[in-house]
Amino acid sequence: MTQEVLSQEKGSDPREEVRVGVYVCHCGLNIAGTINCQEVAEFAATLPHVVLAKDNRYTCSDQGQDLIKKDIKEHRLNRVVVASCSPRLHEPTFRQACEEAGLNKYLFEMANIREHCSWVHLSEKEAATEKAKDLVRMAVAKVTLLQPETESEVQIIRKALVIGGGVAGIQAALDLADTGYKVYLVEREPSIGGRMAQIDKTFPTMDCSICILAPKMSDAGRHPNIQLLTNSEVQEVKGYIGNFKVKVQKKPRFVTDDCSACGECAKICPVTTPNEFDVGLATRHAIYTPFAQAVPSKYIVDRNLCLNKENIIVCDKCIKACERKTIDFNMKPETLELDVGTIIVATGADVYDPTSLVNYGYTKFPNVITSLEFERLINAGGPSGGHLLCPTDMQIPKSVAFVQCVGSRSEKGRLYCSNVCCMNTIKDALLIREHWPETEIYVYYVDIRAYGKGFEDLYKRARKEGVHFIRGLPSEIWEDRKTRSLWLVGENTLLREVYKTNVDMVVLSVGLEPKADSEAVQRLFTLSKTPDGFFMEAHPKLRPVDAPTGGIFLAGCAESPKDIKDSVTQASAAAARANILMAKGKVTIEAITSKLLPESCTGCQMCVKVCPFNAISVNKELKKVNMVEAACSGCGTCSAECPFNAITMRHFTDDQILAQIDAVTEFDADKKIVAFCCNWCSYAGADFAGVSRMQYPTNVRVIRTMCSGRVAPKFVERAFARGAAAVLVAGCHLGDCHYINANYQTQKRVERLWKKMEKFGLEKNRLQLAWISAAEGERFASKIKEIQGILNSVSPEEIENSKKMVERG
Amino acid sequence: MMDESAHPYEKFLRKDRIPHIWCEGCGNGIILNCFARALDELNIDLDKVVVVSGIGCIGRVSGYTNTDSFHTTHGRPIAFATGVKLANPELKVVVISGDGDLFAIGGNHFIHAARRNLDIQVICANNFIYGMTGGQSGPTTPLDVWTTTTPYGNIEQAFNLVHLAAACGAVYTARWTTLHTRWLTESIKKALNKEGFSFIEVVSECPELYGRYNKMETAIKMMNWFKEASVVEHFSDPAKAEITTQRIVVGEFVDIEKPSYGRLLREMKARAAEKMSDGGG
Amino acid sequence: MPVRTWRRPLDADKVKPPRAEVHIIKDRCKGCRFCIEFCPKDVLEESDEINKRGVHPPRVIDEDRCALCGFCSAICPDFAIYTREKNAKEKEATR
Amino acid sequence: MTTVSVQKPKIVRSGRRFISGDIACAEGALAAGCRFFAGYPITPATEIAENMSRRLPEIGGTYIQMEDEIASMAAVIGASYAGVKAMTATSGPGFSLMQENIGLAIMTETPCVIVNVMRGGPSTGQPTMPGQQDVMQARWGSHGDYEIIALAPSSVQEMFDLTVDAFNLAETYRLPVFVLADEIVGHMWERVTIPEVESLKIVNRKKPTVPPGNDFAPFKPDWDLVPPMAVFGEGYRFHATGLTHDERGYPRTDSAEAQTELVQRLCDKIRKNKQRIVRVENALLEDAEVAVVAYGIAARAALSAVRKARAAGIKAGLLRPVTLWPFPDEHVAEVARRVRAIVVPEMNCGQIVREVERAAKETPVIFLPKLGEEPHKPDEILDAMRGMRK
Repeated sequence: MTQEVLSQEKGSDPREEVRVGVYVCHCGLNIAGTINCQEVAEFAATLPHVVLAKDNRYTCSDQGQDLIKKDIKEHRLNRVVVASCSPRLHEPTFRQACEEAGLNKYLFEMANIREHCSWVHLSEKEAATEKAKDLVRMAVAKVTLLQPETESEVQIIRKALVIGGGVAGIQAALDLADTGYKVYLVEREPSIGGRMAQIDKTFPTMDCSICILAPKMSDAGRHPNIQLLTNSEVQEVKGYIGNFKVKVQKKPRFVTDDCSACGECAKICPVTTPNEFDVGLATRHAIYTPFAQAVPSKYIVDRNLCLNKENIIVCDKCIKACERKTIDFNMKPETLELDVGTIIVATGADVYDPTSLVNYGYTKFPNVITSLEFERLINAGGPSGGHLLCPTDMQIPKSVAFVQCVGSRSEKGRLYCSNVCCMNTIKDALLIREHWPETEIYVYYVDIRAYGKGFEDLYKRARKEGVHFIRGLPSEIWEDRKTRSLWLVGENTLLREVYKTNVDMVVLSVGLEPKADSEAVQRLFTLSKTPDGFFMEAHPKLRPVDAPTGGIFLAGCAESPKDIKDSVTQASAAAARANILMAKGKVTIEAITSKLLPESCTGCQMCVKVCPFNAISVNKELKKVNMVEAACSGCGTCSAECPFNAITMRHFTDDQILAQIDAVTEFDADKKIVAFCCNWCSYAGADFAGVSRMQYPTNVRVIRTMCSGRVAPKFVERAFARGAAAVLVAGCHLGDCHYINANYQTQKRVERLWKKMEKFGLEKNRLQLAWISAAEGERFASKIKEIQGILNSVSPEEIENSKKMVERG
Repeated sequence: MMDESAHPYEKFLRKDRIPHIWCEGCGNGIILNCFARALDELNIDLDKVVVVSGIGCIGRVSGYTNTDSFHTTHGRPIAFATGVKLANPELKVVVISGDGDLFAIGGNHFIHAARRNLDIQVICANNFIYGMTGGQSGPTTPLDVWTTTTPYGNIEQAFNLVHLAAACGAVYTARWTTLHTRWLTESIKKALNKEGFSFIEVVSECPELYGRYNKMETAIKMMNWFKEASVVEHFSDPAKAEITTQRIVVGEFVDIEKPSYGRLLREMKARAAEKMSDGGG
Repeated sequence: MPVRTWRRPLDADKVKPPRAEVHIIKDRCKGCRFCIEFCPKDVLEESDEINKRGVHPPRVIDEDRCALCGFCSAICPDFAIYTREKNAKEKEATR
Repeated sequence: MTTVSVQKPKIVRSGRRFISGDIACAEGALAAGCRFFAGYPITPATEIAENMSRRLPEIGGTYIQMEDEIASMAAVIGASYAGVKAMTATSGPGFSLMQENIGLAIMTETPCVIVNVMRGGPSTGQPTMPGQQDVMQARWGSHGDYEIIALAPSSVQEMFDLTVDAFNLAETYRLPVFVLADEIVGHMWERVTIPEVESLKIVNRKKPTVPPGNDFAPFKPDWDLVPPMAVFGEGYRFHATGLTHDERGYPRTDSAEAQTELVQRLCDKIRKNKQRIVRVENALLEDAEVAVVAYGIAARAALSAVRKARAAGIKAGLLRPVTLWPFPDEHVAEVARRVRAIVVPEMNCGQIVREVERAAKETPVIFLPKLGEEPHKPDEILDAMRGMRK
């Protein structure tokens, strides 16, 4: 939107009087059930600059929005406040409404009286209503100071990066490539294919997994728009939506692309190790290809296993065996720098390792296998040529027991349901039936979850075909020394009787868990995690494939355990979302960036030191700094750092935040907790507490900043000066900051304040610092309770002293 | 277990001459070993191989190979080899000699044979010193090191042999250490099949007279020096491949095609013969 | 794909690498220890016997460890050691 | 063996031809079967190289100009070991550079021919002027003890004939053989008769009689003290070295016996065959009272001096050593017994004269030195003879 247009906008003229309209939303009974919305509206009407205040059932509804638009026109409103849910949910909605009514969308503010009030104080109606008033007061105080802003536009690079070459990654890459975008598909393993390549058959349709995957793999392999980067890992991600700079390290294969995969090299390779792809059931050599259908179809040398260490070739058998002379032990890792506009994270999941569940005897008893091992055993291309063999005697088992929920839905493993194990077991049971009808099959389960299309039929079929389903997991499994057969003991919870069954083979139906290194991936892409450890979506309902960071999307089991169909669905969805950005070719960035006031800048360079994005540089001759707005991501830590108030943060100016603080502390300051919460983690965490209806004391007032790094010491001091009982500064966990490392500045500043408080003999625990992730609603709630506990011991004198501290500086 | 004749490379050696005179851990033995292996893998007719050597420890090598062989005067093996090769082009003539022999007293012959692109293979055992005479400094002695004639540290710049060879026009040039036996063997094989002048420098350990005086008392220590210091950089700029005590760049540096002296000589003879049969001349 | 590889692979017998014979020609050894130092499988150690050259030739610790890479013979300056596939001779004969 | 190619037509341009000594030398080499020439330009021998560079390729031989005379000599030895008759041609300075490898040729018993077209020395001296100053260098030039063969042509015809002989001797006795010409003989143009190849006596080195195998010893001599010569590429896989060696060619650096056995044989194979090797030419010696002993170009002036003397009534005669080495001392001694005195004109300050004096015992020897542009004038020699009367 150009400057000219803007100047006609309402509120753009500083001389014109401020006219605020306030709308209090009932949200059905979500809010109105606890808060007296009418009372809040009436209260709002009494606030300065407020020309009208209304309450209605659903402000977010079309009527609700139309009302706002109408009022803006009729009552010449130039500021709007909506008191309803979290801005993280509906701010965009209302901003758009304002814009449609010709009001600059940055002249809109929300009061979060649902997640932060009605839902978390269900039983304290009055207190909640009072709190709601405070929240509205704060919103109005801020909105009157808001300024119209222009959003800057950034170009979106029309290239995509897909991390992870499992079926999800492959699908996403193919979709984007077919749309016409250049796609980099990065896979850590030597071949794409992922888990699906290991599986024998897929449920519920029972088609051969590799048969349907292989064509997709080779499509991805030879697609002109896809650059396959196998045996590669992302090392560094810089930049922002539309303009990511990604460093990918391509680890050496030690075999050139001329490899024809003839396999002569592996034949004579003198060293062997259990093959990961066959879960250790088969052997591979130091030079190998993970599996027959691998893409790219090239061999690779495992240098950890190979006899040739360092730069000395001890063994040259493979080199000699290779007719095309493709083996080159001198290959070095290369680092590629990719510029991409969008990123799809499809890093997948790990399979739960049941070794720790000692009562099941995995790794103690050879005939206890995992469901993944089962897949390899039953697979015609597997180590046993598709014959389900008991490892001890290499005979077809006469009886097989499946044990469900191994590592899932249990304190011992993971708390969540792994989603695929029930159907997988049913499928496996039917496979045994099909091949060896004589074999008895028992399935020990807690619940059978056959929720998907065609699942129930499959379940019924299994029952019809005589698979025994026993409700109640075995408490223990042990081996018969002589026969090597296995005993399962447990309670049949339906018949309320103890069972003791003897079988030849036990299959542990293991669950899925987050990749061991998902922490690293999380940091690289500044993602968040849900409590189960999988990556968190921007919104569980409305933006289920977007990551919180703009331009990054999630697909497959990295987001949560899911079956192939769901993975592919989500992959296509993620691709479609990325496509939207790239098709547009540009995106407008929220006008929440730092602005330099050159006249006040002394060139002290404090800001330069703290900026995580190197957006600030020094101008030697002017003795001032320069700010590159495009590079600024808007954490505002520079503004917090500047001793001369020479940097303001658009839409989160000092004045605006101070106004909110003053609003909080206007009445009963000595009973209130002023909480500064960062938009990405802590504020979201508080929202999550609301969504989960976690109850906590009503006297907390949350002030939202984009990053905890924005919280300047003077804010805290102002709160104390105004007699606030306590102050909470909350941000993302160290290392998870959405602005790389800005929250380390937060920590420094708070520590400095603590020292100061100590100097003045103040209760320094009245200032709290907490790292609360978006998933940690519980943590937020308990933190408030904790502070409440502290407050009970805070005396009026203490509070007076703290006022003085600020006066004395 | 003790069946000597069973050693796979026995047939490449003059059995009655083994054990050789070289010291414990001397790299010359490894070079001979790699050479034997190369002959074995190419299975060349040993009757058509001539090994020519000069003076110095490695000069004795010609006495150990089970081929026709000649142990010439100091510095002259390449000149001698020139005569052999031109007189009977069917023969594979390989010169194996030391850095002092080939590049000090024999430097002139080396550069001209390379310039002519004469069809011979030159393998240089570079041990940085004159071993046979007791460890004096030579044309490849690195700066600062101690030898019996540089008691205050060597103040002469060393030859960068691969650079020299490349500059003189060798069509194949490689450098390895005696620890890189596999690569060395491959290079020797390449060289043997190459038309024209090929040169392979083998950085070779002399624990007795180089190592001992430069803080590497044992052959193992020298080998570990090779291990730490060597970096494989195929076809990197030979000019930047000087050997220092910290860094030994190894690899293939040159592998080009260029009409060899032998080929041009054949063609010239043909022209001359024709002219004569036309009754000219 | 990190997996817990605790099982003996089912095809362990099929892909078992050939067994090696390590031959040491003791009296040729000059005791440089290259074969001992650079054996990737640590098959060799210094023996305590003294050969006719007055040095300790290497001795095989465990022949079955040998991967037949042949580096010992490749790096031996004295042609004093070599490896051979067990029963290689017979194989030759039968071929 | 490439020498069979001698039988091919047109290789030798037989008949009467008017050519220079250097050309005649080259033609003689080709006639003798020489098929390899390695050299380095030097006055006054250059024309030999030039001629070889033109003629050898025509008949399948190889000419190469090496980087110096050291290399030339080494290459000649190499070629000879590869079974090809090889030669080089040079003059004083180059001859000096060749000495070390001449020693190698002697030690490794390498048949080859070195032509030294002598010029004025020492050092660079007078490149375009004649001299006979390298006679002793030819005998003793390389270090160590050995016997050698050197021939001294005194005409263009002899440049042809003696070059052929040089190759035959080299092949017979397995050693380097010198042709000690001089600038005048080399540059002089004369009519020569080049015989039909068939009429030429060509000697090729003895081949081993045993097949390749363990009982072959490359340096085991026959009755004539000369070992048969295997060459590279024939399958004998033998070793040769400049070190003192045994019959198998293996170094024997620590044994007095080996040293004695080898070095003594190297000398004896010449000494014991001296009668077969030595050649002289006599003129009017039968009744001579005064004898002139001269070789090379000096011998031509000496001959006319002798004729003049006879005309003047002096009974003079000429003894011309064709082989300077081994020196024909018996011949000199025999003449010395019959004559009153011996005159020795040489283009140097006295080299062969020492050998003459040694052989002549009491018989007085008058030495006529000569340095620079011209050889002796017949009258100078005549005067010397006149001084011998009364």
